Amino acid sequence: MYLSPADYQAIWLTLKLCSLTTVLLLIVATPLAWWLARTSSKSRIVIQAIVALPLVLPPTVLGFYLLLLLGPNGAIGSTLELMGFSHLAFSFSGIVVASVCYSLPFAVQPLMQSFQDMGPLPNELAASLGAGSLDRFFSITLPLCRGGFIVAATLSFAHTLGEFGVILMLGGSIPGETRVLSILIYDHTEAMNYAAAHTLSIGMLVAAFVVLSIVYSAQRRFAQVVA
Amino acid sequence: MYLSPADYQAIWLTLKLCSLTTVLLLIVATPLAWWLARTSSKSRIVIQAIVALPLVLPPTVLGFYLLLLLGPNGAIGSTLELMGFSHLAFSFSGIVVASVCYSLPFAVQPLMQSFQDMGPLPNELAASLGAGSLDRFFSITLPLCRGGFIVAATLSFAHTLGEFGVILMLGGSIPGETRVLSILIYDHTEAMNYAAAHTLSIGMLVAAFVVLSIVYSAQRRFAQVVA
Amino acid sequence: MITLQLQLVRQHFDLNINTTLPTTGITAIVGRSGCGKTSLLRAIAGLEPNCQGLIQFNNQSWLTGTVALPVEKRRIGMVFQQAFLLPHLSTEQNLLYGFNRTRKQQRTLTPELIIAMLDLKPLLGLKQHQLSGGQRQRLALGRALLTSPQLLLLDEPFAGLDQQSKAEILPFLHRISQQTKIPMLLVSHQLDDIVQLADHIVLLQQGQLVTQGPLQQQLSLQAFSAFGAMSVLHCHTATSNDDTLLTLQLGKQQLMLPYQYFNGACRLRVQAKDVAISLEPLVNSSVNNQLQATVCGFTSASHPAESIVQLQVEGQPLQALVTNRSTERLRLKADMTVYVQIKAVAIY
Amino acid sequence: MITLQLQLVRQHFDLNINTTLPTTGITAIVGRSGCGKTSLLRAIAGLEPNCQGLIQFNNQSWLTGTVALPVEKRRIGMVFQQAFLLPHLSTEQNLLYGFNRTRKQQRTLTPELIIAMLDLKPLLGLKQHQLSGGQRQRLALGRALLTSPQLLLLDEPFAGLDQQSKAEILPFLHRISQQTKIPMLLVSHQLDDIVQLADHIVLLQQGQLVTQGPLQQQLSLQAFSAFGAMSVLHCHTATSNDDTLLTLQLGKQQLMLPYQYFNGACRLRVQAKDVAISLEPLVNSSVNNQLQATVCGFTSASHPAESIVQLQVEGQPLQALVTNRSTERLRLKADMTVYVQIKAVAIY
Amino acid sequence: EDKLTIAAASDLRFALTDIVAQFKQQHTAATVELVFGASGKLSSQIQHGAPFDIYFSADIRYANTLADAGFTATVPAVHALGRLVLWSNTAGISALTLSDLTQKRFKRIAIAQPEHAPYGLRAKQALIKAGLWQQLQAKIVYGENIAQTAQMVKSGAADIGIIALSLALSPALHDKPYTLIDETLHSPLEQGYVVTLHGAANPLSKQFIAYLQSTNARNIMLRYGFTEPQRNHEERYVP
Ligand SMILES: Nc1ncnc2c1ncn2[C@@H]1O[C@H](COP(=O)(O)OP(=O)(O)OP(=O)(O)O)[C@@H](O)[C@H]1O
Ligand SMILES: Nc1ncnc2c1ncn2[C@@H]1O[C@H](COP(=O)(O)OP(=O)(O)OP(=O)(O)O)[C@@H](O)[C@H]1O
Ligand code: MOO
Ligand SMILES: [Mg+2]
Ligand SMILES: [Mg+2]
Repeated sequence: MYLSPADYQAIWLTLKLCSLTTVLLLIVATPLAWWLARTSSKSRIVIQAIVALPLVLPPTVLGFYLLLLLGPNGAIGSTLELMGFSHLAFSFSGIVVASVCYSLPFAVQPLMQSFQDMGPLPNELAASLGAGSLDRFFSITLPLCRGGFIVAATLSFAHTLGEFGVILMLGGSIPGETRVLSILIYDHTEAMNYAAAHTLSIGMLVAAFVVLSIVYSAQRRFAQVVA
Repeated sequence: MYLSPADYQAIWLTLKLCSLTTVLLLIVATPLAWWLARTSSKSRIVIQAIVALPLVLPPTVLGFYLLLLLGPNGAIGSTLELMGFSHLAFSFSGIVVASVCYSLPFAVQPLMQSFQDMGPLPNELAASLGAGSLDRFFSITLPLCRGGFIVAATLSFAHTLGEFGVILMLGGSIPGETRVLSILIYDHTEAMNYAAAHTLSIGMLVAAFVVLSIVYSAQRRFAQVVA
Repeated sequence: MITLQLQLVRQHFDLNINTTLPTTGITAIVGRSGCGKTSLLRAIAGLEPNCQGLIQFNNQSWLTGTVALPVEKRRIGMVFQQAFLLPHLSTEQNLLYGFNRTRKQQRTLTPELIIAMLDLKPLLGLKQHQLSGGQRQRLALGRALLTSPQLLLLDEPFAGLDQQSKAEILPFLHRISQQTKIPMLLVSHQLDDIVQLADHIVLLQQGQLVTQGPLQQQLSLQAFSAFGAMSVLHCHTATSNDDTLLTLQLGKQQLMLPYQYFNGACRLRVQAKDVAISLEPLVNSSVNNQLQATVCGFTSASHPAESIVQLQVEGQPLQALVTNRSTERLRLKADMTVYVQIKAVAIY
Repeated sequence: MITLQLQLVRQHFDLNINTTLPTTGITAIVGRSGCGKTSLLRAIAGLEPNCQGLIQFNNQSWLTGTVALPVEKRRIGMVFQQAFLLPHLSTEQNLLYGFNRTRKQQRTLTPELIIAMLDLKPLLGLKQHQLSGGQRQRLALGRALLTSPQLLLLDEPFAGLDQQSKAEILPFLHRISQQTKIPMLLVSHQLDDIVQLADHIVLLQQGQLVTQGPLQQQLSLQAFSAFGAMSVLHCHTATSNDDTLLTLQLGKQQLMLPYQYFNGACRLRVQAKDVAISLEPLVNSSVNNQLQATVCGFTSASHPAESIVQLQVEGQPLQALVTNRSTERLRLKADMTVYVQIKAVAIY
Repeated sequence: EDKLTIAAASDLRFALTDIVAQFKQQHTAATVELVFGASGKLSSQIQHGAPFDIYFSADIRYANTLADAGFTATVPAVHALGRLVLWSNTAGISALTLSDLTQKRFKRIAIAQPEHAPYGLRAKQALIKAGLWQQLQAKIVYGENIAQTAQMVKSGAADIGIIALSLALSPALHDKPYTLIDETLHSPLEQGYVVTLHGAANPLSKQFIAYLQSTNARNIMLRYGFTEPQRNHEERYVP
């Protein structure tokens, strides 16, 4: 099966987008999820609902508002232009921002769940054994919630990989910049270039299956250690 | 703000699709997640990876293959036609099937996680107190994993609500049949019919926020009972 | 009768039990930490799917080969090692979970009775997180009892209890056992509790049964000396003209104890270290209880300077722990008639 | 010295402690289930964020008002009520978790020592799910000790242990306490353990402190009678010509006990029920240990037919539980000189 | 950088691809990126800052709107006319008329979304004019743009569709016959292009537009069924 340079470009772009988004998401979502899991503040419900919004909004709504916000006339886009940067619509940075918003609940939800499930005891114990809060995060929370982090990371990566509507609206299908695999496959089907669509789709299917199998068997091995 | 009859039609259709999909998903996902959480069989990894595939595949790939599969020339579509039914492409039943496939991992993952987190003890205890397996499911597993079920249901509903790519390819935007809100909003924005797009989008935003706030405050009250 | 022919194979541990346990009274299961007590209880309950062999409870077959009767069909009551309450149920719902699943005609214990006896009333209004370890344990015990089980499995049910709570529950368990005739398997590390409650004792070691039998006989075995030598004397109350002291008839002899509430048959637990021997009856001593006994023999004690004198009082075995020095000084020999002073007993 | 002025308000429970505890030796905290023992320990550890007031540990301020020193800065060792192992770490990593986080110059206990003394070697290769409750408890204890803490908080550390394991660990804890001078707060329901280990005792009731003070004095208080009256006698080993019996010097009098391994100061726990009184020294009895004592007074016992005779032996308090019948028969009165027969003691 | 980004209506998918290939033989250093979509969608994207240099619309009116809103550097120009056809992958349709669409065998009729795809709007106009619109409503499925519409028919999921002639003549579809739809049933499909503000500074914009006038390019357009516009226009380049 033959892949064109455009296909390779889209694959590379997609991996770049997904990895960057996942990393950013874990950085953003971890403290947020921790706060949500531990706080007894009333504002929790509001914040949690806001975080979960992208989950319930169709990508077209999200894409629509992000386009308005990040574009040259939007609050963020125009501010950036004033500061001498270019606006974010139809750019790689733009779809990174969109992906982070779009997949945020997919990172926050599993992390929050696993922080809650862990309960306070492990951290209390570790503190009593002299571990400071950063130490506790890395020696207790991270490994104990490894399942949660794995799920959060896979879901973030995957949800970004499967992102289509938002990028369709905000990305503009620019090769090398915003034409990710999901858009390219759509494009191939429109061009009735079924061979290319099949090749890429089957490639993604196989790759996806292999990655998922690895993740799950790793998770399983981990689960066995813990049980 | 004014909503056209077409808008109302799309809202009703979307709610119907999401509710039906969620119900079907919970029915399908519960036994699957239970098996995945409890089994020590090697095939677990493969099944888990297959279940998770829609998570990693772009909606365009899924939509493409479902179109080929459910259409009159596809394996399922042609079988249905032979049996005297019509094929599923461009029909409500078709997008229900697509939604169930598309959101399956969003129902299975949280359920499995919560079944695992529950551990065997509650069910062992209940069995020792005379509860049979069905009784245990309703009196122990369901309430103890209520968080998991709520998350699974919200995620399924939401992910179906936010479904766009698959329906774009498989649905054909038929009013009252497959033109769900996400498609309608897309059509409005691309037609630069911004007023209508805004009305629907803000409506969805507010509705989403209200629903999520209710869910999370309910979950919270539940969490307090449990803690 | 519970007939057991169990094999349970784990990575670093094999449980291998071939025995028959009585289904009357309380059978204690003792043994060091990790010897398989919990595993045995779980196997009997049906919670160990890998368990193979045979479990026959009276005329019911619970396990044949690998075909197992489901846990919920065995009608057992179980108190797990770490009192576990169902977190989504209120304290009261927890208590009644099993009761509500017990057929009306099979209910022999009522919530009112159990609540009164385990002093659960003040707990019922509380949320779970407000319960302390001991309170949870009491609740778990009550919950298991309320299924009116045909077999009660108790895995260290007193582990988290303070002495006072324990002192309130133990006699209650004893009464439950006597009145309901529910057989119980009781895992406990406290020989005190066991001697007080158990009729039968099973000793495990590394997944194997070492010895089992009626408590009174087993106690004189070397195997149990680690727990501290002791004896159990069966007697019954006698009429007395002192209403503050209880007079007990032990064969032809009498004992007087500061208890009031007993009537009928009872048992005395006498630790070997609480028994002194004299050649003549003592006068001018605060010791009330002196019994005539016959020396049967001597066995070694855990300390080389001491030995255990095996005695017979009215046909029942009694052990006394004395220093070798005293044995020599008194020139104790088999078949000698001596007087034993029993300083302390526990009566059950 | 730990100065405590604590308020901890919960929905159905208030903890209110105003006292000063010693930072030498072992301080036992006792009280009924739910009285707040665990809460007090957690408050001292810094694990109760809602706790208000003052905690002063020697010259360190741990809590002033609502400003609290973080848990990890307090250098405490804690064994939680339900031995909790970090599930993602191996047995060995669990053991060393705190040790690795202790500065080299602050390490006073080594893993080798702790492993040997708690017999942890056979556990280190095992997976966590292969550990029984008692084994976990031993590990948790070792882990806390290995932080070389300035204060050790033990919440029922022996709850899941069999007698034998306990018998191995208790003297070890005692030695740790004596050698390292790490002060310990020990919650336990077993007065046995407490008497063996504690120098100081604190009694809680419904979140309030009832009484606290040195063990020997506190034991004669009515408040502790629920645990069974007992006394502690301090003595020291004397030279003897019998190498199987230990001769102890108690003031001018001597006791002989079947122990070999003690040297120097030691304490005897004597339960009141193990003490008999006679007007003359006994002969022809297996009882070895008779001491001359003076009657100081009488207090009531838990049973109306009995009373506790308060005695002085070489200036130390000693309690004897005798029936009123005997008191009358022997015509015991204050200031009378009597002979006490001590049938059983525990030596620590 | 020698890079030209062209946004073009989906009916140009094959024609423009061929033209660009030819263009690149002359401008070997140039990179030309093609982005296809519904005309309405592309114009909306340009309004929101999409970095397209040239915009090809299937309906000149979208380009005009852009020009009026000040997003363009040139005056929109019509360069060809498009045609609607009936096409099916399954039925032999050479002799069909629009009214045959009412036949039972056509369960699903695909057209493009009238709201943002000119071919969709023209199809709707034609059906209205033919008096069939109300009757056929229940059978009609909508493609996001005309290429997706064609793909729906090609895959067989829709039994028949009203698509662009330029697509019916494309390699993917040309093996099946088509039926032209009467031009008079709808307003003309004036294919228009315009250089955007973004593309104004790009010398390749001008070169490509110049190349569009070449015979080579015109021939390619003709091959895909486009016709020359009736009224010639002047290019007014505003730098
Ligand atoms: N997390 C909590 N939130 C609210 N109340 C609690 C919590 N933990 C315990 N309590 C309540 O505080 C009181 C004291 O509990 P605590 O655990 O300190 O008792 P304890 O003396 O340790 O009992 P035990 O001997 O059973 O362990 C109890 O009445 C209990 O109901
Ligand atoms: N789930 C398990 N999987 C594998 N091995 C186990 C499991 N649970 C216990 N074991 C092992 O089986 C042996 C017996 O454990 P068990 O819990 O029956 O001991 P126990 O006698 O109840 O001890 P304790 O008095 O400490 O509760 C132990 O050596 C333990 O390591
Ligand atoms: O603008 Mo189009 O070519 O009708 O999809
Ligand atoms: Mg056990
Ligand atoms: Mg406690």
